[in-house]
Amino acid sequence: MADPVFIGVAVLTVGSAIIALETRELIYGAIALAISMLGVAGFFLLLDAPFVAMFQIAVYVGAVAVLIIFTVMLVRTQALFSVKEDKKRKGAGIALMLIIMASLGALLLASGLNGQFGNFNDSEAIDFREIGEQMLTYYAPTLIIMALTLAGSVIAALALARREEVTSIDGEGQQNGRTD
Amino acid sequence: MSGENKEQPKKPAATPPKPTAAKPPVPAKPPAPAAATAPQKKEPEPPAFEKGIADQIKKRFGEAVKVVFIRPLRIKLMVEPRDIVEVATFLRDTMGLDHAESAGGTDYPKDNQIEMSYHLGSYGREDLASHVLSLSTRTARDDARLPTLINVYKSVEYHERETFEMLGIYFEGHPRNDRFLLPEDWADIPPLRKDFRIKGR
Amino acid sequence: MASYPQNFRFGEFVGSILWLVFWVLIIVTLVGLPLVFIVLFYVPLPPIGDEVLTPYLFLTMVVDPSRTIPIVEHLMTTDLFRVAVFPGFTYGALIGGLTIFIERKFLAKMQLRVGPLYAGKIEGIFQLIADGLKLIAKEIIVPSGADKPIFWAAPIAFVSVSAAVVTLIPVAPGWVVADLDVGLLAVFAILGFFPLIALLFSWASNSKYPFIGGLRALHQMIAFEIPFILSALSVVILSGTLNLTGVVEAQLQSYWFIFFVPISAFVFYISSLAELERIPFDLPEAESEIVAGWLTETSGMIYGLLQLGSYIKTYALAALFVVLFLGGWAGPQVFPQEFHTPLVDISPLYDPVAANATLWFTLKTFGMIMLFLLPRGISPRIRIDILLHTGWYKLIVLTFINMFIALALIYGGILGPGGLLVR
Amino acid sequence: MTSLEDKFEETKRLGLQIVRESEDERLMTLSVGPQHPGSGHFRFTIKLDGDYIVYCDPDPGYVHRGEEKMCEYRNFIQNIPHLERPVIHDSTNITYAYSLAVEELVGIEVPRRGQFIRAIASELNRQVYTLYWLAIYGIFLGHSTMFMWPTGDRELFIDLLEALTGARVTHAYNIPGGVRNDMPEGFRDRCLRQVHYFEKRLKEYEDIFYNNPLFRQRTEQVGVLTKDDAAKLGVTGSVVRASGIPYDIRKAEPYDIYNEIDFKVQYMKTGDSFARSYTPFLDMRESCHIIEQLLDKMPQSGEVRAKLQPNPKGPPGEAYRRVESGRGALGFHIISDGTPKPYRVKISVGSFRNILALPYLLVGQRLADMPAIYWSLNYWPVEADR
Amino acid sequence: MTSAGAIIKAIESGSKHLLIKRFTFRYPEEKLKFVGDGYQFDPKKGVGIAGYRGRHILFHDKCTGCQLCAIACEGIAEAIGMVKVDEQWKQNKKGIMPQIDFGKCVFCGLCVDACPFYALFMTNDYELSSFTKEHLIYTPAQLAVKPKYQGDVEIVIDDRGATHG
Amino acid sequence: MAELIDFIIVSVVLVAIGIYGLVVKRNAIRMLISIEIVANAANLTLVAFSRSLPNAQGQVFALFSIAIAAAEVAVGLGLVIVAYRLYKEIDVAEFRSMRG
Repeated sequence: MADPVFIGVAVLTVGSAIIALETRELIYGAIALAISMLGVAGFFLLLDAPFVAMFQIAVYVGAVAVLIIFTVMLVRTQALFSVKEDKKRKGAGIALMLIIMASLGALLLASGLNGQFGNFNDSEAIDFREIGEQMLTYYAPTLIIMALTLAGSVIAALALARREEVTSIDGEGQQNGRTD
Repeated sequence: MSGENKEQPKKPAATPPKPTAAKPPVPAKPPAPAAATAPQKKEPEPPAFEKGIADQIKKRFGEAVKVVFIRPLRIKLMVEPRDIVEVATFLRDTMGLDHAESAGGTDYPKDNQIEMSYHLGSYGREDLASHVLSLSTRTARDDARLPTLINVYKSVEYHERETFEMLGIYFEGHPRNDRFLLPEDWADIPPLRKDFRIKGR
Repeated sequence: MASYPQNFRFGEFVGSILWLVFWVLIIVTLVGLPLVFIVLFYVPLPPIGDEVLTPYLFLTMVVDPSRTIPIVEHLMTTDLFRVAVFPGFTYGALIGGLTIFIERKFLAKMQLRVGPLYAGKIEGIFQLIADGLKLIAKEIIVPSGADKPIFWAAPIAFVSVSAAVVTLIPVAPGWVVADLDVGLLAVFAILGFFPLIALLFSWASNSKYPFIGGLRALHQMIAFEIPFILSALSVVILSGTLNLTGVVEAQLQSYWFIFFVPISAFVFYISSLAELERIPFDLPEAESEIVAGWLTETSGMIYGLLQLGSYIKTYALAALFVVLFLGGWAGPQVFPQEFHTPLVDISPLYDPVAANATLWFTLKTFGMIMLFLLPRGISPRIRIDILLHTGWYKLIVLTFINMFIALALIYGGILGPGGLLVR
Repeated sequence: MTSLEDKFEETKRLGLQIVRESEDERLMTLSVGPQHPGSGHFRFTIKLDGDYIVYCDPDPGYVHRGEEKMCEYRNFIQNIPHLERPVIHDSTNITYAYSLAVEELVGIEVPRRGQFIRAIASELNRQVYTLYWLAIYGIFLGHSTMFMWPTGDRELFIDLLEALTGARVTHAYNIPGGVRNDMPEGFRDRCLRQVHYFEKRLKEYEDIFYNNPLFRQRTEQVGVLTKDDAAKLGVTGSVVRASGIPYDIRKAEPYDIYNEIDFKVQYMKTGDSFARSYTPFLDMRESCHIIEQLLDKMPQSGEVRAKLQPNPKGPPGEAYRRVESGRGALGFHIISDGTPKPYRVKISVGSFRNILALPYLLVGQRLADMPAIYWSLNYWPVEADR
Repeated sequence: MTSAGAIIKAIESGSKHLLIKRFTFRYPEEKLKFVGDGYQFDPKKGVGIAGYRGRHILFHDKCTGCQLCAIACEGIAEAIGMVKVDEQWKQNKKGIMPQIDFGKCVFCGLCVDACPFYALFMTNDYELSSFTKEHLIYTPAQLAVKPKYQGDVEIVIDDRGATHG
Repeated sequence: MAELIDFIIVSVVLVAIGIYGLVVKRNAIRMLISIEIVANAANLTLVAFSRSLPNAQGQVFALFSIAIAAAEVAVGLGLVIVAYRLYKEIDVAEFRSMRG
């Protein structure tokens, strides 16, 4: 636990995740989400998975955050600022969160995962070529289904967001096309 | 261009300079035939083509249309406000005068009237291309109202709006009788009326 | 017509200046000098060789050229030097600044003008410095209703993200800040930040024109990102690696990739123009339609930072083109192996290979930058629907064609391991 | 929305309902106002649905100075210097029409050499205006070279006019009765050399601008004004010639010397932005030929100005004379009551007539087409406001 | 591929100019040469003599103080006012001469046309800027000074393009 | 050097935060953000285990998961836009007529 980089990234990730949910303005929430995703990408780098990390940055910051921010901008500010949540519900939520944390944490500590796999330095990092190999051999059908799913969802999003009167490609359409 | 038209252009250069041609050195006091009198009497024999057009209109409307003058390439008609839409429609549909070049008013406080004149031209008829027909009408100064010609000539839309605010003629049926060129906070009388004076003049 | 007050006395004027000088001297001797001495003699610096450096010692060594060499040598091995100076920010910013000057002179020539003329005696070479000083001196106006945190942060983010792209570019063998295995992917991941910044900044400006400009920037960058990535993909296929140094080395072993995949290079060039928002793709800043696009509300140094960022970006993309298609630092050796200067021997610093590589790399990069500048002189702005159509339909098809060419080259045994054209 | 009537009805509906009463939140109102770099001293509000313009409301008047009213306070000669203020880039032509009208009222004839010099000055000034217009058209479409080149070549024509008239832009050269001064020595050779040089330059313009496929993409099939609509809307000048109506005052109603000059009226049939931008270019080429002819046929010596008393007055009456200016027909309707000052001066300018087409052409187009359409209408805000 | 050809033609047309001499003329160092000494008017013939219309020059020995220039300017710019001068001239009994406010003058030259005695002409001098508006009012004494304007740059048009000087 | 358990703990915290957001927030966009946080926590666990056992399948799954998350956000935001257009509101409790 003495790794300052790890602690820094962890604080960044968790802190901005909390900010993403609790900040008053939704646009800051979206930015905080992007920063949180960057933190997760930092974890991936710490875990010697640079390929996944870059993918994470490209998709989450380049696409998901842009999408969310774009939607927030489309929605009128009046609707964004109406905070309608009751105290009781919030308290219950915090309690639930703490219970999940405590129980899962206890479970983890008791499960024997702690220290079992030792330090990461013992084992070799996985080369991203291996990922590519697996994707194109064993997981090839999955990849195709994935691609179809993506295409379907993009078309669905396009169909959802388009207006009837406007016939040509519109803003949201281009937006959603980004997601692959 | 038709043969008739090719002859027309030379006329304006030939006819107006009559007075000066007689006495070039002293143009200040030309007692010569035309200068002092009204223009319509200046030319006893108007050019044939223009006369034909005027006669055609005269034949259709009779006394409702008064021909003020006929000069080479220029005709001026005077009608009553109630007839103007009808005359304009006739001019557009039958005579082929398909657009208005200009429309503007003149204030005549002596007669207590405002004259509104539309200068009509033609893109469609080649023999009329060089002619300008001025369709005028007069309305009272105090309650200046005229029927709009916007449904006959689309091209008068802005000219009428301008005239509304410059001379205060309300055009009945015009979609927007409101501020156009003048500042938004203009609160004086319409500026092109003669009783509006520029400061210091 | 000099205007001065009527009760002006020259004696009083001199007296006041002397009084001022007196007080400045007092304060300097009592406060300034002790502070300077403490700093000079008691602040430790990292050791060079076997002695602990203090600022005073450092100064003495800097004065003596022969003793400066080890300090410089030590500095050049540090990460700070790499990030801040040579392959990193300063190098990029310098080339960016030169780009601005070249752009202005080049366009001026093409348009029968003279361009910058008066700042600096020769052809206005100090115009950039003058403009920078002017921008710094100007007031920064934040529009009312603007989202201040984003408004202030976005220009800085823009510059730092541009600089982050620069860090991934290998300039010479070994001279790269971050030599990642997934270098090319990292470049595209970082380029993905720009639409976000443009969108956020345009939203934060609280004005309609920037917002339309931001949306246009977003659409344009996203429409051209896919052909951008795909055109680089054919290079990856040919070289078999994502590492940019590896890409260059693969080209050193065979020939420049532009000869194999010219269509990809063309698509990459077009997409770079779009990514850089240069004419004919400067729709986000189309001044006759939307004032200045997403830069409308910028003023002073905010504008300066955004411009600096965009020119660093220009350098980065030109350099990326050079790395991917033009063989990086490949070029004949022009520097001699040994290099002796009469006064000071700088041979420990002299690396003929790196110097040669840097020279060729910089030359090629400038050639590419000139190509990026050329359309501005000869082309009008394109319309957004034509642009999107080009991006989504035409360029993607072109890249696929070239990807198949690249695959054919690999599987036909012409390139790749043991290929015909591999030296 | 296809026909003019439909567009007219739609504009009227939107103008009366949406603008005043309810704001549809889908629409974004964009003010292309007087400070906008793409408007000049002119403002129009457009409403955008996505990228499409659904409504446009022009609002001129930012540089209205009441030239017509001012004319009523000055005598016929004193009107000249201030009448060219509305359109200083084409100042010879506006005073040309005024001089023609006053000559008709007062009843004098211009000497033959004076007519030629007038026509030369008018053609040169039309070149100056068209080059300026072309420069702005270039920069509106983001083509900075096309801004610099015409601006530079315009400077040569301005130098020529300066040698002829003594001032760079506000010439005050035409005067009722002729021109103020004779041609200077060597002007003829200089003018011919310049015209030949300029004809060569026009080819380069065509290479870099008009034949550029990107420019064509931006302007072809954009803002199409059909022949019928052009006639109905009464647009003039290059706008109407681009729509297929070969109407040019120089041909239709030749003033002064133009009936002796052999030239063709340049027109195109498509009526889109490209045609509207290309017709002035063809006009420039034709203008070069006209200047050459004028220099050829000009009498070598003679009077250039008819004698006129310093305070001329004509009989009561009215005159309406037109010339072809850079923006189309420019007419002066002068009513005189027999005093040395005009009773009423009505200036009918091409800009004011052309801008009427703007709302009809913009509706249904993209935002990016706005500058391409707006400036192709050959509009000069100051002239329209007068 | 006509469009590709057109683009190549455009590139060629643009880059050709990289070699052509520049057109810009460096104003304060170089000045343009004008036709003649300035706009003059010959009242006998009733025709002007071509020349640049810069600031005026007043010949005190010819001015009669007839005010015709001021009357001509009245409706145009109101820039000319008649002021009393201390000088004694035979032809100028009233001792008044024009004083011109160049902050108002529009340089139309109609005052020169109005002068029947060859007293008021215009010169090539157009560099009239000053820090205050008052300095733009030129008294008769200032108007009598002949300006020192030296312009020697001419436009040269040759095969390689147009250049200044 | 951090160990496997540290990454898992961070992941657990993220999951808890995400679930809290899902439970408490009624704003549709915030709910999407919560879902993204949970998905990321899952990805983190996957990659951590993949690094720990050395096994590439964890990373492959993480990549799939990222792509799916992007698709899901696209559809989700499309729904939000439609709902906003219908109800002028992005509070899920206000989407009354969605029942049945």
